[in-house]
Amino acid sequence: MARNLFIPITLGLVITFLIGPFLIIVAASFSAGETLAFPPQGFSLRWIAKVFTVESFRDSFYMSMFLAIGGTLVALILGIPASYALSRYKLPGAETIRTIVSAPIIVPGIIVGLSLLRYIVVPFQVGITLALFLAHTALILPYAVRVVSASLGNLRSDIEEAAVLLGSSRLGAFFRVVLPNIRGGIMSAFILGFVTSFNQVPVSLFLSGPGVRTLPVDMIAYMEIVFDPSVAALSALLAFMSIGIVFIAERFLGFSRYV
Amino acid sequence: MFQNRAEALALALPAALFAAAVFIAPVVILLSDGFRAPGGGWTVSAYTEFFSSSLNQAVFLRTLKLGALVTIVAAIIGYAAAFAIVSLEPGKKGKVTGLIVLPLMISPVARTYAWIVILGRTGIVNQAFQALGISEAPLRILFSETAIFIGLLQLFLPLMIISLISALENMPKDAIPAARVLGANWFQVFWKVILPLTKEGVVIGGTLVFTGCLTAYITPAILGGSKVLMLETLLYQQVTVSNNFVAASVIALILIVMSFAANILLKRVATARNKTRIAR
Amino acid sequence: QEKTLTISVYALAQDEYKKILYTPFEEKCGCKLVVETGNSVERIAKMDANKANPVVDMAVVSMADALSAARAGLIDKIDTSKIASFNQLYDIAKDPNGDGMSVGYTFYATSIAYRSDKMKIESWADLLKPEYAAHIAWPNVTTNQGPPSLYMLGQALGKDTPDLAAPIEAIGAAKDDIVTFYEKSSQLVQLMQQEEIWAAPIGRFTWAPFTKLDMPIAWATPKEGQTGGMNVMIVTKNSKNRDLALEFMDFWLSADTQAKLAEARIDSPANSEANVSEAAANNLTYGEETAKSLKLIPSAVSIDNRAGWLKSWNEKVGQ
Amino acid sequence: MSDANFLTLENLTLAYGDTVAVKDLNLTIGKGELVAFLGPSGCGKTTTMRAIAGLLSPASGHVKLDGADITRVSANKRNVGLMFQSYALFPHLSVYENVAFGLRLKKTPAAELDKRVKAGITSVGLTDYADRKPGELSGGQQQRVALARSMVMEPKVLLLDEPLSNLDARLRLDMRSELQRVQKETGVTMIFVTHDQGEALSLADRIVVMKRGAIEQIGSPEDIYNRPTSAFVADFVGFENIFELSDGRLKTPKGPVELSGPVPIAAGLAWRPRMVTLGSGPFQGTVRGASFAGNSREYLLDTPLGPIKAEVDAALPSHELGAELAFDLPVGAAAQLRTFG
Amino acid sequence: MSDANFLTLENLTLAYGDTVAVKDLNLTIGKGELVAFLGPSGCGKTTTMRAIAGLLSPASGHVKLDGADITRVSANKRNVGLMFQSYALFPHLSVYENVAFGLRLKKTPAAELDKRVKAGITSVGLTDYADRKPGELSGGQQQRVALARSMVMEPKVLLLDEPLSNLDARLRLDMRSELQRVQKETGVTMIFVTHDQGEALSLADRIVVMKRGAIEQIGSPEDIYNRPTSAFVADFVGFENIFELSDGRLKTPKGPVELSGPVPIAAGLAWRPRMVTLGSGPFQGTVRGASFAGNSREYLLDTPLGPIKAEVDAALPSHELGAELAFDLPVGAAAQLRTFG
Ligand SMILES: Nc1ncnc2c1ncn2[C@@H]1O[C@H](COP(=O)(O)OP(=O)(O)OP(=O)(O)O)[C@@H](O)[C@H]1O
Ligand SMILES: Nc1ncnc2c1ncn2[C@@H]1O[C@H](COP(=O)(O)OP(=O)(O)OP(=O)(O)O)[C@@H](O)[C@H]1O
Ligand SMILES: [Mg+2]
Ligand SMILES: [Mg+2]
Repeated sequence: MARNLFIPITLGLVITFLIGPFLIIVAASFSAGETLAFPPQGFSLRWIAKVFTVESFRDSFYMSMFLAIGGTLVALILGIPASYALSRYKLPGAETIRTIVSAPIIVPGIIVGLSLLRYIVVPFQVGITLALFLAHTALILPYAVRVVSASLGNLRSDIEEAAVLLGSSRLGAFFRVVLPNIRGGIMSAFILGFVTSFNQVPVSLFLSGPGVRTLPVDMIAYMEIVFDPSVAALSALLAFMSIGIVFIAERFLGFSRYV
Repeated sequence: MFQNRAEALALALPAALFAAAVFIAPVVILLSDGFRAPGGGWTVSAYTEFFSSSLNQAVFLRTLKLGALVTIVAAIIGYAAAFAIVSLEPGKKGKVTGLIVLPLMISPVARTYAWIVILGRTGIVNQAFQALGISEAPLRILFSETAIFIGLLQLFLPLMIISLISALENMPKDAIPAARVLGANWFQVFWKVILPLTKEGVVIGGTLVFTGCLTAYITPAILGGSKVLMLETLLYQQVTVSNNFVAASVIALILIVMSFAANILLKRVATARNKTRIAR
Repeated sequence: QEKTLTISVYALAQDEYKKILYTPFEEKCGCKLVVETGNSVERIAKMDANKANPVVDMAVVSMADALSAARAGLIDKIDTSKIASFNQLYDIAKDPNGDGMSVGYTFYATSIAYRSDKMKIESWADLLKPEYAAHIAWPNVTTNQGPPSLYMLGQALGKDTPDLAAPIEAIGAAKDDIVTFYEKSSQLVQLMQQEEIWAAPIGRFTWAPFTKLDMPIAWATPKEGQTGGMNVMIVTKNSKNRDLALEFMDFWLSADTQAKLAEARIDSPANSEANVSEAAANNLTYGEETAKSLKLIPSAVSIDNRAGWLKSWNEKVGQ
Repeated sequence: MSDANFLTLENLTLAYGDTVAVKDLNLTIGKGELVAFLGPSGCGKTTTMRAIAGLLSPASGHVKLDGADITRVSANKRNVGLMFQSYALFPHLSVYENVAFGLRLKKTPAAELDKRVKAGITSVGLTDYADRKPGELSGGQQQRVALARSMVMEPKVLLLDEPLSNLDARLRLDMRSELQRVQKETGVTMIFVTHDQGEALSLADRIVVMKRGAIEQIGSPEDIYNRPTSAFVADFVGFENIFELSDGRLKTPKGPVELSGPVPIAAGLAWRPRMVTLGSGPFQGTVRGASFAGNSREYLLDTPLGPIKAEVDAALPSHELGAELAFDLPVGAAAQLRTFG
Repeated sequence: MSDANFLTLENLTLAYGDTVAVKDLNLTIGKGELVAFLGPSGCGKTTTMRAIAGLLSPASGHVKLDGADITRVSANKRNVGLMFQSYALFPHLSVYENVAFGLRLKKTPAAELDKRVKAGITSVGLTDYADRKPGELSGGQQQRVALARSMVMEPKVLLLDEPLSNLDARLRLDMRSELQRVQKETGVTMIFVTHDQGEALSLADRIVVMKRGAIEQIGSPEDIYNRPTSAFVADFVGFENIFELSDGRLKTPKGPVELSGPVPIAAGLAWRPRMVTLGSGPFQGTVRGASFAGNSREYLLDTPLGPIKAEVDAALPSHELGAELAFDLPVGAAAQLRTFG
């Protein structure tokens, strides 16, 4: 039937489009050639091996992971309650609050980096790492609030009342019946937040300091002059790692007891 | 159960205060530079000046056009994909979502290089076109607006899909069947039921994509061969070449206003169909 | 308490720098080296923001950026008497901007890499020949190679005004033919390999990868000569570790360090006594003669005209 | 095709994944007929309706409407209305817009649309609530919005899944006459699910009794209520005293029992409590329970035939628990069951 | 406090924003009592239940339970169970886990929990469905899960909002006895909303009739059904022939009419169709409509008093449309209304 074909065809096309470049990257990671090419020229693991020998990538990788995971978690911790309040209560000024927390996505990153440097880091003598962390958290916050709101908005609220009547506290009801039903939203927020932070370049440009660099900034610097397949290899490794993280997050948010 | 205002504020304020303190305050201070008159006082002359240049006008319009185009196409494809994903069984759903997420982790620079391979004169696309007899000579896709469009779409489509998945997931189960039996074709079901019920998702997704397009720098620069100026390019030039942060803040505010307007417009579009129109 | 020196450098090749420069220096001075990386504009912006309470003691930037930092009052005169190897430097490196506020530590040539089987390059203007234009990439004006290449094109066209009006005009006229105006030199290898382009003006420091391609690619020596750039060292105003910074600069400029950096194919030496193997020299811009022959745009010209170049470039090319 | 087989279900099998909900169902409904679906919870009533509406494609079999095979016609082109058991109101639309939804899609001229929507809203008594969103309505009000929404469309076939279950008796009566009025005016073919005996009796031309995804009996309301043909239907429509027959005698836990009078040839006999003669007769029982139900009193008797339920007029004198009573199961009044089990 | 005022609602006013749904309501319910809320759709039954459960804080007034003022006690600490009209099942949990939800929170030992949950599921006839998610159940099955979920908790007060509306008559009877069994075993105080007269009559100790957010009458089922004290209640419980009295005479559209026999002092009189004597009496009417309803036949008569509805045993010979019939409205049978309007 038409409907049954719709799903595989749509997904096939979309995934091909999205994954196509990724496949080129993966192919290049295993190629023996000096540039990206398709089909790849020969097979070798040297580019993958090279990734692990670049020392500066390692430090900035840890920094980026810390920012992406830590920032996303803090943003979710701040953002989920906010989206809950925004979608469940009739709050005066709800629109204002929504605008404030969503603002960070619409400001060009380079401006964010510069203004934080000038008006937070310098006057308050805030350490660069902390500043980066604050900036990344603020950048992820809109995803946390908006994406989670999107799921909450369609979730009927009587199930929460039912949970409370069955003896759950408000908080308990949230964890037991709201969270499992908005898992998709939280996962989405997590993914979007993580990726945004992990790929963030412009903000981090200005908020890098002596000894503190993020991986994408490092990669861009590296690619400024040479683009050998080691960058492709690094990208591919990161992508696979991200799948792992998504998988872990899914588990973590999965409440497997209930499913 | 949801009547307690203090409770609601207690939940919402931490996030709002956080964003206001570490984000909005410094950005607003920086942006206010664009309104400072040289001798003290305030002025919008920087803005009138910006828009008096025909180059800037053209860049502004082009940026707007490309952003809108990518956003609209992303929304259309995004809905189809998200809808398809949501109707998969749970196990598959996770795997397909994983595939959608995968490309997000690739550095935008690396991705544009991959597009060079794909779209180049000897690239896969041209080979396919020639093999299929669609074109005889290799087409010049690379270093054009088309290339930028493709690159941006691939860059931001996942954001749209992911935002929509979460909105679609909790849609009331019978809403679509109800619209179907009331005579709505799929287009109408989408426009009158799915869109308004997933408003939040498409607004966030649309804003992400649109803003992403406005502030993308590397993809237009590389895939467009720097022949196609965008606002963000001008902003970067002001910062990295001219060191003119005031001019940069002017462009930044224009970009912010554009994003904000897009956000409002998206909300409007998603709600427009549902105004109660009771003839009294 | 261990002394700490904070330096600000380009992001490239940090692993090698660490091995050749940072770690040996730390051992020598018994101090700790903290390294900030980034491109020169951002780093200067940060220095500007922190000027009341400087974080960075010493930085390496481009010649022109050094001049603008000097004009902005961010840096101090360098007490060259404390740099033992100063006198071994090529003359052009000793005080590139003529204000005593910077010392060159490396330079590079910019010329044209081209497919010798497809074309013949004798002049910068050859790139714009109708039969070639559709096969070249030209550096965008915002890149480091942009203005020098335009400068040389201007010389080739015989109209070398500082505003670069003529060469920009010429590029603008050929803009539809020219394949791309590149942002990142790294993409050129890819384009060359895919035969999207046959030629492009590049800095010598990106030359190595081209030689590894399975193609006849040559380094042009146009009749107008080569252009290029120089990177310099500067010392932050109000730095609390002035002496340590000078000690570090001396170490970096020493013939030994410079030779090692050259052998690692990172920086061309500015120290005339640094001896380099032929293989390494081939990949770098080596030797006093070369150094003297490079036609560099004076920093002042560059700074004063940057905004103007950008504006006319945008109008002619970006439309 | 004639009006007699306006809507035909042929060998319809419906499944959710691997769960078969309806198996090999055949049914023919005439134009303008009012048919009630009756059956225990989970027997497949809703499922069948979804298939008629086109929301569920059959695993096998066909749906034919007005002479055309519509099995593969999509839901929006069938001109079949469905009121959902769960209402399925659009949460983002006001009552007015919910009701207007289908008409707007049909591009009904504004004036006519407004007239019909308002008439629809008024007919379900929600005039004052036109601007509310569904979330701000009581359960019964929501149900009425759903009813109005499906009725204003005037489809060829109107499927109503428990349309009145959340309404009070009074309102239910009003809605019933409203349905009858609409039916008379538009001649729409209507299938409805109801659990209310009165509703089925007073509205339906025919009743279809379903059991575990199959049809058990089809007949007029009188047939179904007075002449159930199987023990299942008898039990379902409120016969309490149901016995299997063997060799013309009732099978009881304590052995076969002879009835007074000639016994028909059937698999079983069934009596409603009301059909049991109390106070006289060949049998004897002890009152074990008694309950009052408005106009009548119901007694539970312990008898040699097993427990017997009898109902008598409330006006008659009542019996104490433990009292010994004579009673009869008159053969003439009994429903004759063709199948038992 | 005594068991007689176990649950007290004092001057309760409930509002949704500016919409006042319940106004100044007073009600006292004894321990172990089974009370039915009756009233037209939208009169505030659900709203009142939500307030008792603690889901809605009153605009003013108090809720007292077991001697303590619980107006400000949060819903999860009240030990009040509520079965939602909309079921409110947890979509992500299986039937088993839905039912077990509350017990898990109470840290019920595993073995006991399993026993109680299984017993609960079995009692509503869903043994085979324990592993399904709510989305894979029919409407009636979902309703039963909701019922089981609220019952296994054995709260102090159990509020059931239309618990059986989506069940067939047969199952409804079973569920009714199940409710009675639970009530007897645990002595729980129960308030339920129903639109089914039989349900209210057979289950309730007392019935509370509500009208637009206020209580109209409280009484035993017999009181409510036989002795409504207002025209509203009379109409609501199925009296069809309701007349205002003035000076001992019936007010009719065609002027006052004298009744045979002494007339009591009241604001009005009302007769059920069944109370109308057909075939003899001082009045005359023409048959305008007739309908069959199982055991009885209902006639609509055109009379000088206005339209009159009369019901007679189906066993009696039937009358044709247009026939002229004598009838009487016996004063002795009439319900005497204290208020009219
Ligand atoms: N969330 C709400 N916002 C505004 N008004 C509401 C809301 N919920 C209910 N109401 C209104 O309050 C009144 C009482 O509603 P309630 O749900 O208590 O009625 P009910 O007696 O349960 O009716 P039903 O039998 O139809 O379920 C109704 O008029 C209804 O429209
Ligand atoms: N989405 C589903 N997935 C799996 N099984 C389902 C689904 N929906 C319904 N069923 C099953 O199919 C059978 C028929 O369901 P249906 O909804 O047709 O019953 P129904 O006759 O309408 O019952 P009710 O009177 O309770 O509404 C039931 O046993 C039910 O559990
Ligand atoms: Mg059903
Ligand atoms: Mg209700």
